[in-house]
Amino acid sequence: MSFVLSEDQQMLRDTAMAFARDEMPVTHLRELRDGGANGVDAEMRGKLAELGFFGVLVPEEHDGVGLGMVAMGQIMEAQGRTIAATPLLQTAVIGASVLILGGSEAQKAEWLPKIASGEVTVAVAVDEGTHHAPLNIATEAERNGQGYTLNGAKRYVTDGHHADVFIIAARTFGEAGQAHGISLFLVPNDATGLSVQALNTVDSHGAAHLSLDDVAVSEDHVVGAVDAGWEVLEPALDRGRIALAAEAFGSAQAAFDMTLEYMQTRKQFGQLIGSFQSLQHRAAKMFTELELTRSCIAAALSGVDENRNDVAELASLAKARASDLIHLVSNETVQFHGGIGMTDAHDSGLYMKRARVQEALLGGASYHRDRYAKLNGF
Amino acid sequence: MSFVLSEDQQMLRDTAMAFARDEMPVTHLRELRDGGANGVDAEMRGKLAELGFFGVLVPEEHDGVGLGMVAMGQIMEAQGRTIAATPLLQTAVIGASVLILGGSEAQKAEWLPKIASGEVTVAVAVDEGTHHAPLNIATEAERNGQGYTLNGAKRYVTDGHHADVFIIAARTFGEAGQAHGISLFLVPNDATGLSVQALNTVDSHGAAHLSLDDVAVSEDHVVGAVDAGWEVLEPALDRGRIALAAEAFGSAQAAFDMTLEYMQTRKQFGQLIGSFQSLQHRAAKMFTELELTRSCIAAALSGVDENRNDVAELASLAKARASDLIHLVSNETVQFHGGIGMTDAHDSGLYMKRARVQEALLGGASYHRDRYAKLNGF
Amino acid sequence: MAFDAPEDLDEFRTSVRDWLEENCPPSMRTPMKDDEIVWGGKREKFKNPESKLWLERMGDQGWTAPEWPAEYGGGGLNKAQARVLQQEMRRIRARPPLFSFGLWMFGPALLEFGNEEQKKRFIPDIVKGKTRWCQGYSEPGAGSDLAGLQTKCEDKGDHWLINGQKVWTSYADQADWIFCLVRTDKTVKHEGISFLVFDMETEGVEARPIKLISGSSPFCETFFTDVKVPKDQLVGQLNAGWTIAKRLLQFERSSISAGGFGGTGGSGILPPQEYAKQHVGVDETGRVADGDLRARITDHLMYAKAFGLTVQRSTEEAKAGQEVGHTASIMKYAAAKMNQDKCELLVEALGTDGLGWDGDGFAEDAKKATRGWLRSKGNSIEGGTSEINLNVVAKRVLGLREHQ
Amino acid sequence: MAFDAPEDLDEFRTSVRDWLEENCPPSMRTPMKDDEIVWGGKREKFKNPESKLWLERMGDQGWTAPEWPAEYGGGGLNKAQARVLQQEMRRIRARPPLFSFGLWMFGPALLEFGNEEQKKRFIPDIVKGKTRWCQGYSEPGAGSDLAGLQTKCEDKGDHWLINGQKVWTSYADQADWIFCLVRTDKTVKHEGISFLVFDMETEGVEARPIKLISGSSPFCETFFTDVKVPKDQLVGQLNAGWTIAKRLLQFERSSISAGGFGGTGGSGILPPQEYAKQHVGVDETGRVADGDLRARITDHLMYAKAFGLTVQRSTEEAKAGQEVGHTASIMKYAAAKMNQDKCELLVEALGTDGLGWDGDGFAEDAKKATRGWLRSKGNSIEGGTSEINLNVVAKRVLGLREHQ
Repeated sequence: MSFVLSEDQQMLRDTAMAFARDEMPVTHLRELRDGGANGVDAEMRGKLAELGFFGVLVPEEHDGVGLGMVAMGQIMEAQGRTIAATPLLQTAVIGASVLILGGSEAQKAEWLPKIASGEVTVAVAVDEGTHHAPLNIATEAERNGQGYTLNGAKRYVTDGHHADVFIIAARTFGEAGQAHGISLFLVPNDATGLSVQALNTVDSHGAAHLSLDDVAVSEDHVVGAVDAGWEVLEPALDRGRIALAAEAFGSAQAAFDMTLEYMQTRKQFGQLIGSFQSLQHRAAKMFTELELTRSCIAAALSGVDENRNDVAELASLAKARASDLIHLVSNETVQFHGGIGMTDAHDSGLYMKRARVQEALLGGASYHRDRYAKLNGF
Repeated sequence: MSFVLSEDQQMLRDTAMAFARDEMPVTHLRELRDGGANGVDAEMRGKLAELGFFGVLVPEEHDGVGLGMVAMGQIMEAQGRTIAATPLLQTAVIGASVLILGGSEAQKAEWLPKIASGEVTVAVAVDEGTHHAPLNIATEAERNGQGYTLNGAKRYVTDGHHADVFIIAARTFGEAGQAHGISLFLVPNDATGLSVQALNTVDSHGAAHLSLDDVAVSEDHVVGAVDAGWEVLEPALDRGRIALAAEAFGSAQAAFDMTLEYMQTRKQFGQLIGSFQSLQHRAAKMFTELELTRSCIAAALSGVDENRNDVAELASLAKARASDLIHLVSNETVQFHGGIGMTDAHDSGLYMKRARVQEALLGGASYHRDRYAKLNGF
Repeated sequence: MAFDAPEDLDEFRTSVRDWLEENCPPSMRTPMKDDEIVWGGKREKFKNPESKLWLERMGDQGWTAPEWPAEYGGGGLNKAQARVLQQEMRRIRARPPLFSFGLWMFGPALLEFGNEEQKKRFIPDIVKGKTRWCQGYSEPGAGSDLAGLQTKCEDKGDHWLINGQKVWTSYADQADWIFCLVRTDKTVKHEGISFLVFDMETEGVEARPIKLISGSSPFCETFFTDVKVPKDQLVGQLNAGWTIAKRLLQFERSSISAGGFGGTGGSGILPPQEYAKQHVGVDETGRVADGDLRARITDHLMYAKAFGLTVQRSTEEAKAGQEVGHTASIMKYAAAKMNQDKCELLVEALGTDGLGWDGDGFAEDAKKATRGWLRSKGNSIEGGTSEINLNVVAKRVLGLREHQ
Repeated sequence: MAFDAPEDLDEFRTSVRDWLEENCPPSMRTPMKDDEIVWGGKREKFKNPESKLWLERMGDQGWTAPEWPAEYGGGGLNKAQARVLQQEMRRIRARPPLFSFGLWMFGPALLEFGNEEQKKRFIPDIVKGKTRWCQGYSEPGAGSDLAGLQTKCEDKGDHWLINGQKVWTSYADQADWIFCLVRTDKTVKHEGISFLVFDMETEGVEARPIKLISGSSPFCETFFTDVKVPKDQLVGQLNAGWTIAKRLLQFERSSISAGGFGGTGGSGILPPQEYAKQHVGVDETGRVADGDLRARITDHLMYAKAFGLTVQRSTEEAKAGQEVGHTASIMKYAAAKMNQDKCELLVEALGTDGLGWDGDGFAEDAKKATRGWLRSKGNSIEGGTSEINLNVVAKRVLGLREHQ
C-alpha cells in the first residue's frame, strides 16, 4: 500500500483543491439550491470535463487519463471539502467502473469516451428499499425475443434526476438476496416505460426514484455476463464506497477546520472558547479520528490501484469509519458553533445535511461493520 | 410505582448502610481475600441473619419479615457500596423467591424458616455456558422409579462453593433453548454424585463449577410443576437481576463518591484535579447516569412489590443500565485516580473487578437490551 | 379572599363551573389546532372567531392570569382557587385562551420589579391579550455568556438612545412591545446592565426572521438604530437589570426542561423501532435484522424510560418534601441528549426516506422526522448549552471548584 | 570509520557475519524466553549460562551499544554499520544480549549531558551489563505534573543529602544504581530540579515492590531517608535537571507508543471475535449471535486496523520527508484506547470464563486475558495520561490556547 502521493497525483490534488475552493465553494451550492437547480449545473459539468476529472479512471485507449483511484480520491476529497454537487461519483467512478470491469469492447468503445469527455452522465441504479442492500434486487428482467423487458422500481438514485443513461441492476434469475441472477442493463433516460421522479433532498444535491414499466432493452445493452452482474457490480460499488468515503473525509476535514477556526476566534466569558478544556479534548479526539480515517481511505484507494485481494474489506473499513467520522464531526460542528450553527445562513447545517446522505449512500456504518465482520469470518 | 421509601424501608436502609460501613467495609473484603477465605465468612453470615436480612422476602408465616423487594433493594445497595461478599443474592433473593413462587406448602415450611434464620444458604444453579442463557439448559433429569436422576454440569455458580443446598435447573423434556421442559430440583450439597469445584474469582467473592453425575433426587424435591420450572425460575431470576442491579448501583455510587473526593483533594499543576473542565464534564455525565439509573432501580424494586405486569421489562431495564453504569464508573474511577488507582493497595481496582462480575451475572447489558427489545416487539 | 375554607372552595368551584358552562364557546372545548393558537396583540387575526370571544371573556374575568392582583386586571385568585379554575377548565377540555410571553415571563417580572405606574400601564393589556411582547436578550456576541451583551443604551437626558442588535428574539416580527436587556455601563459586566421596555414600532427598530437549518422559525434578528425610548420605560434601577434577567431565565429554563422542546418532530411520527422494522426488516424471530441499529435503538428507549421514571421520581420526592435540586439540574442536559438521540435514530432507521426536504417522493411523516432532527440540534444550545449545564452540575451539585 | 563506502560495508558485513558465526552460542539463536532475559547488574543470575557468555562477548565488542563511542567501551560504529550489525543479528535470529535502562535511557542522556569523568566512570559498565540502572522520576504527589516533584536535595558542603520518595521506579529492587530527579530549589518549579545518580546500596535507600491490581509488578516505591550522595554525582548543572528529564521522557514516550505496552495479554490469547464465536455462539449464517457485541468487536477491529495503517502511513511519510509530528502526537492516546477496548472485549466475550483470578477452573489463556485487562488500565496513565496527551494535541497540534 502506498500512502504518499506521486507527483502526478499531487498535482491533480492541488488542481482539484484549488478548483473546489475557487469555483465550487459552499456559496455555489447555496446559489444552486436557492435557484431551484436541485444540484444540477451544466456549466460546472463542462468545467469538470475540461479538467479531465471524468476520465481519471478511464484508460487512455478510451480517451481517459487512466490515473487510477488514488488520483480520483483526491478529486472526491476536494469536492467533499466544499460539499459540492457533481455527477462524478456516479459517472466517473461507479458508472465508469461498471463499464471498465464488465463492458464488452463495443460498449467500452461507445461509452467510455463519452464519460471521459463529460458528454454523458451515468447513474447506476441498485437499491430498491431505503437501506443499501445491493443483493435485494427484485426488479425483473424478462427474456424475450429481441432482448429483455424490465419491470420494477429503484429508490433514491443519486444523479438519477439528470442522468443521460442508467445502468439498472435487475434480476434475470433467482430471487432477492441472491448474488447469482443479477444482471446489469444500460437504459437511456428517454427509454419508453422509464419514469424518473426528481427528489428534493435534504442536502440539495437531488436524486430520483425510478420506475420501470415494461422497459425494453436489447441484448447488446447487457453489461457483463447475464446472471453474473454481481461480479461487476460489487467491485464497482466498492470503488464508489471508497470514493464516497474520500468525499466524506474531505467534508469532515473542512468542517473540523471551520470549527477549529471558530474556537480560535469566538469569545465567551472573556475567553476564546477554544481555551476551554472540555472543548479542547473533544477537538483532539476528532483530530485523532480524522488522522486514523485518513489512513484507511488512503489504503483503500491505493488498494484498488494495486489490485489487492482485500479491497472489499478496505472499502468497508473506509466507508464505515468515514461515515462515523462525518457523523461525529458534523454534529460537533453545529454544537461548537452554538446558535449561529443552527441558522441557515451558516455553513454548519449544510455540512450536517450532506453528512447524513454521505453516511447512508452505499451503506452506512452498520452495514459496513456487518460486512467487515462477515469478511472476517464472524 | 413508588419512589419514596416508607418509614420501615427507610429504617432498614439506614441499618443496612450503617452495617455495611461499620462491619463490612472494603478492608473486610481485603482481609477475607488475603486470608484465602474466598468470600466466605460464617460470622458475618450470622450477623446478617441476626439483623433479619435473610428473611426480608420471606413471609411472616414462615418466620420471615415479609418486607418485600424495595426493602431488600436497600440492603443490596448497601452491600454494593462496600462490595461486600454475602450469600444474600442467591439465598435471600433468588433462592427464597424460587421457593416462595414455586414451592409446595411442605417445601416452604421446611426451607423458608431455615433461609430466614440464616441456617441454610442456597445457590440456584442455572447457567451451563459462560454467558447467561437460562433457557439453554442441557442438564438432564431422567425419571426413574423413586424420582429423578440428574446428569450435567453448571458453570460459575455464585455462592456455589459454600451453599448448603442447590436448586438445580434441569431438563425433563425438550431441548436446550425451550422454556417448556425445564424443572427445578432441590439438591443438598452432600448429594452423591454432586461435585463442587471452588473457583478463585477476580472479585474475591468466589464461585463454583458443579458437576452432576447420576445424582438421585426424590420427587418431593422438585420445586414447582415438572416441565414448568420456567414459570418459577424466570420471575425469581428477575428478582435476582433487580437485586443485583441495586447492588451494582451501590457500588457505582460509592466509587463515584470516592472519585469525587479525590477530585477535591488531589492537586496537579498546582490545581485541584476537580477543577479541570474535562474531568468536571465527565463527572457531571456520570452523575447524570447515576440519577437516571437510580430511578430505574427504584421502579423495578417497587414494580415487584406491586405485582406489576411489566416486571420483566423493568428488570432488564434496571440490569442493563446498572451494568453500563458500573462499567463506566469503575473505569473512570481508576483513570481519575491515575497511578494510585492501578495499585492493589487502593480500592479502585477492587470496585472494577467486582464490577465485571456484577455486569456478567444474570445477563449483561447486551443480554438485557436484547430481552428488552424482544419484550417491546422488535 | 371571599372563598377560602374547603366549603368555600366548593362554592367557588360551582360558580366557576357555571361560568365556564355559559361562556366557553363549543369550539373552544375541542383540542387546540396549531393554527388557532392565540398570541394576542395588534396583529392577531383570530382565525376562529370563537377564540376571540373566549379571550375577551376570560380576559375580562382576569382569568388569563388567575393569580395576578385584581387591581391590574388579574384574576385575584389564591393558589387553591387557581387550581380549581385549572381543574374545571381541564374537565371540559377548555383551550388556553392566550399564549403569551407577557403572561409567562414579562408580567411576573414586572409585578416583582416594576413601579406602580408601569404595572398599571402594562399589566392589564397583557391580561386581555391586547399587547404581544417579545424578549430581547441574546446577542451575536453574547450567547452562553449572556452578561457579555453590548447593546448600547445612552442617557440623552429626556430619553434613552439604543443602538445594537439582538438575536433569537422569538416572534419579534409579530410583537407589539419588547422587554430588553441593554448595556448602560461598559466599565463593569453584570452591574452595567439595565432592563428597558419599548414599542416595536419605534423608529429604528427592525426585526428580520431567522431561517434555521430546519427551515423557517419564530426567531428573529432584531436591530436597533438610534432608537429613542422614554425615560420612564426603564424597569427597576439603572444598572440593576441583571437581577431581573436571572429571574426571567429561571422561568425560561424550567419551562424548557419540563419538556417544551423544539424538534420532537410532532405528531404522526412513529417511534424509531417501528421505522426500523418497516425499513430494515426483521429476522425470523421478529428482531430488527440490523443487530447494531437494534441495540442502539434499545439503548435509547432505555434512556428515555429512565428519563421518564426520573421525572416521576422527582415529582414524588418533591411531594414528600425531599430535596430535588440534584435531579432537576441534570434534566435539561438529559432531555437534550434523549431527544437528539431519538431524532438521529429516526433518520437512520428511515434510511434514504429520512433524507428528503420537500416535494413528492417522501412521506409526510418522514419529512417531519427529518425537519425535527435538524431542529433538535438546537436542544443542546437554546436556553443554556449542554456544556453550560454540565458546568453547573459540576460546580453547584458536585461542589467542584474552578481553577484557583 | 574504517568501513563506509558501500563496498566497505560489504566487507564489514562479512566480518560481522563471521564473528557472529563464531561467537553467538546456539541457544542464543533461539527465540527469547521470558525467564532468560538478561538485565545485567550484580544480581543477574544468568539462568542460561550461554547468555552470560553472549553478553560478555558482545560487551567486549561494545556491540550492546553499537553506536556509542569506542573510548567509553561502545561499538564506535556509524549508522550504516549499526544497521548491518542489526541485520546480521536478525538473520541468525540472535537474541539481544542485554535489556537495560542504562542502554536505552540513562546512557544516551549521560553521553549528552555528563562530564568526561562521569562518562568514563559509568558508560563502560552499562555497555558490559555490569551495572543495572533504574529511573527515579515520579512521586506520589507528582504524576502528570512531574515537575511538581518534591524529593529534597540539600547541599551539605561535601555531599548532597536526599530525603523523599519516588514511585513507579521499575525494578528498583533489583537495580544497582539509580538516576534520579531531585529538588534543589523550592522557590521555582522547573528551574529547581537537578539530576543525580547514586548507588542503591547507599544507606537510607529502600525499595519496596508495588502490587498492582493485576498482580505483582516490576514497579517499586523507593524511599530516601538522609541518603548521602557524593558531590561529583550531579549530572549537568545544578537546577538544570529538567532539560535532561525532558529528553529522557521523549525516549520513554516513543518507546511506549511504538507498542511496548503492558496489558496486551501476551501469547496464547485469541482475538475477541474468536472467543465470541466460542462462548456466545453463531447463528445459521456464521455471525456471532449477539449482534450488539459483534458490532462492538467489529468497531474495535476497524479501529485497530486504522491504527496499524496510520503507523504505516507515518513511516512512509517520514521516509518521504513529510511532516509527521501530527500523526505521532495522537498515537499514544489511540494505542491506549485500542488496547483497553480490546481487553474489555476479550473479558466480555469470555463471559464468566473472563472472571477468574487463579487456580483451576479457568483456562490459562482466559486467566491471562483477565490479568491483561487489568494491566491495560495503566495504558492511559503511564508515560503521560490520556488527558495530558489530549491537552498536548489541543495545544501543540491544533494551536488552541490556554485561558488568558
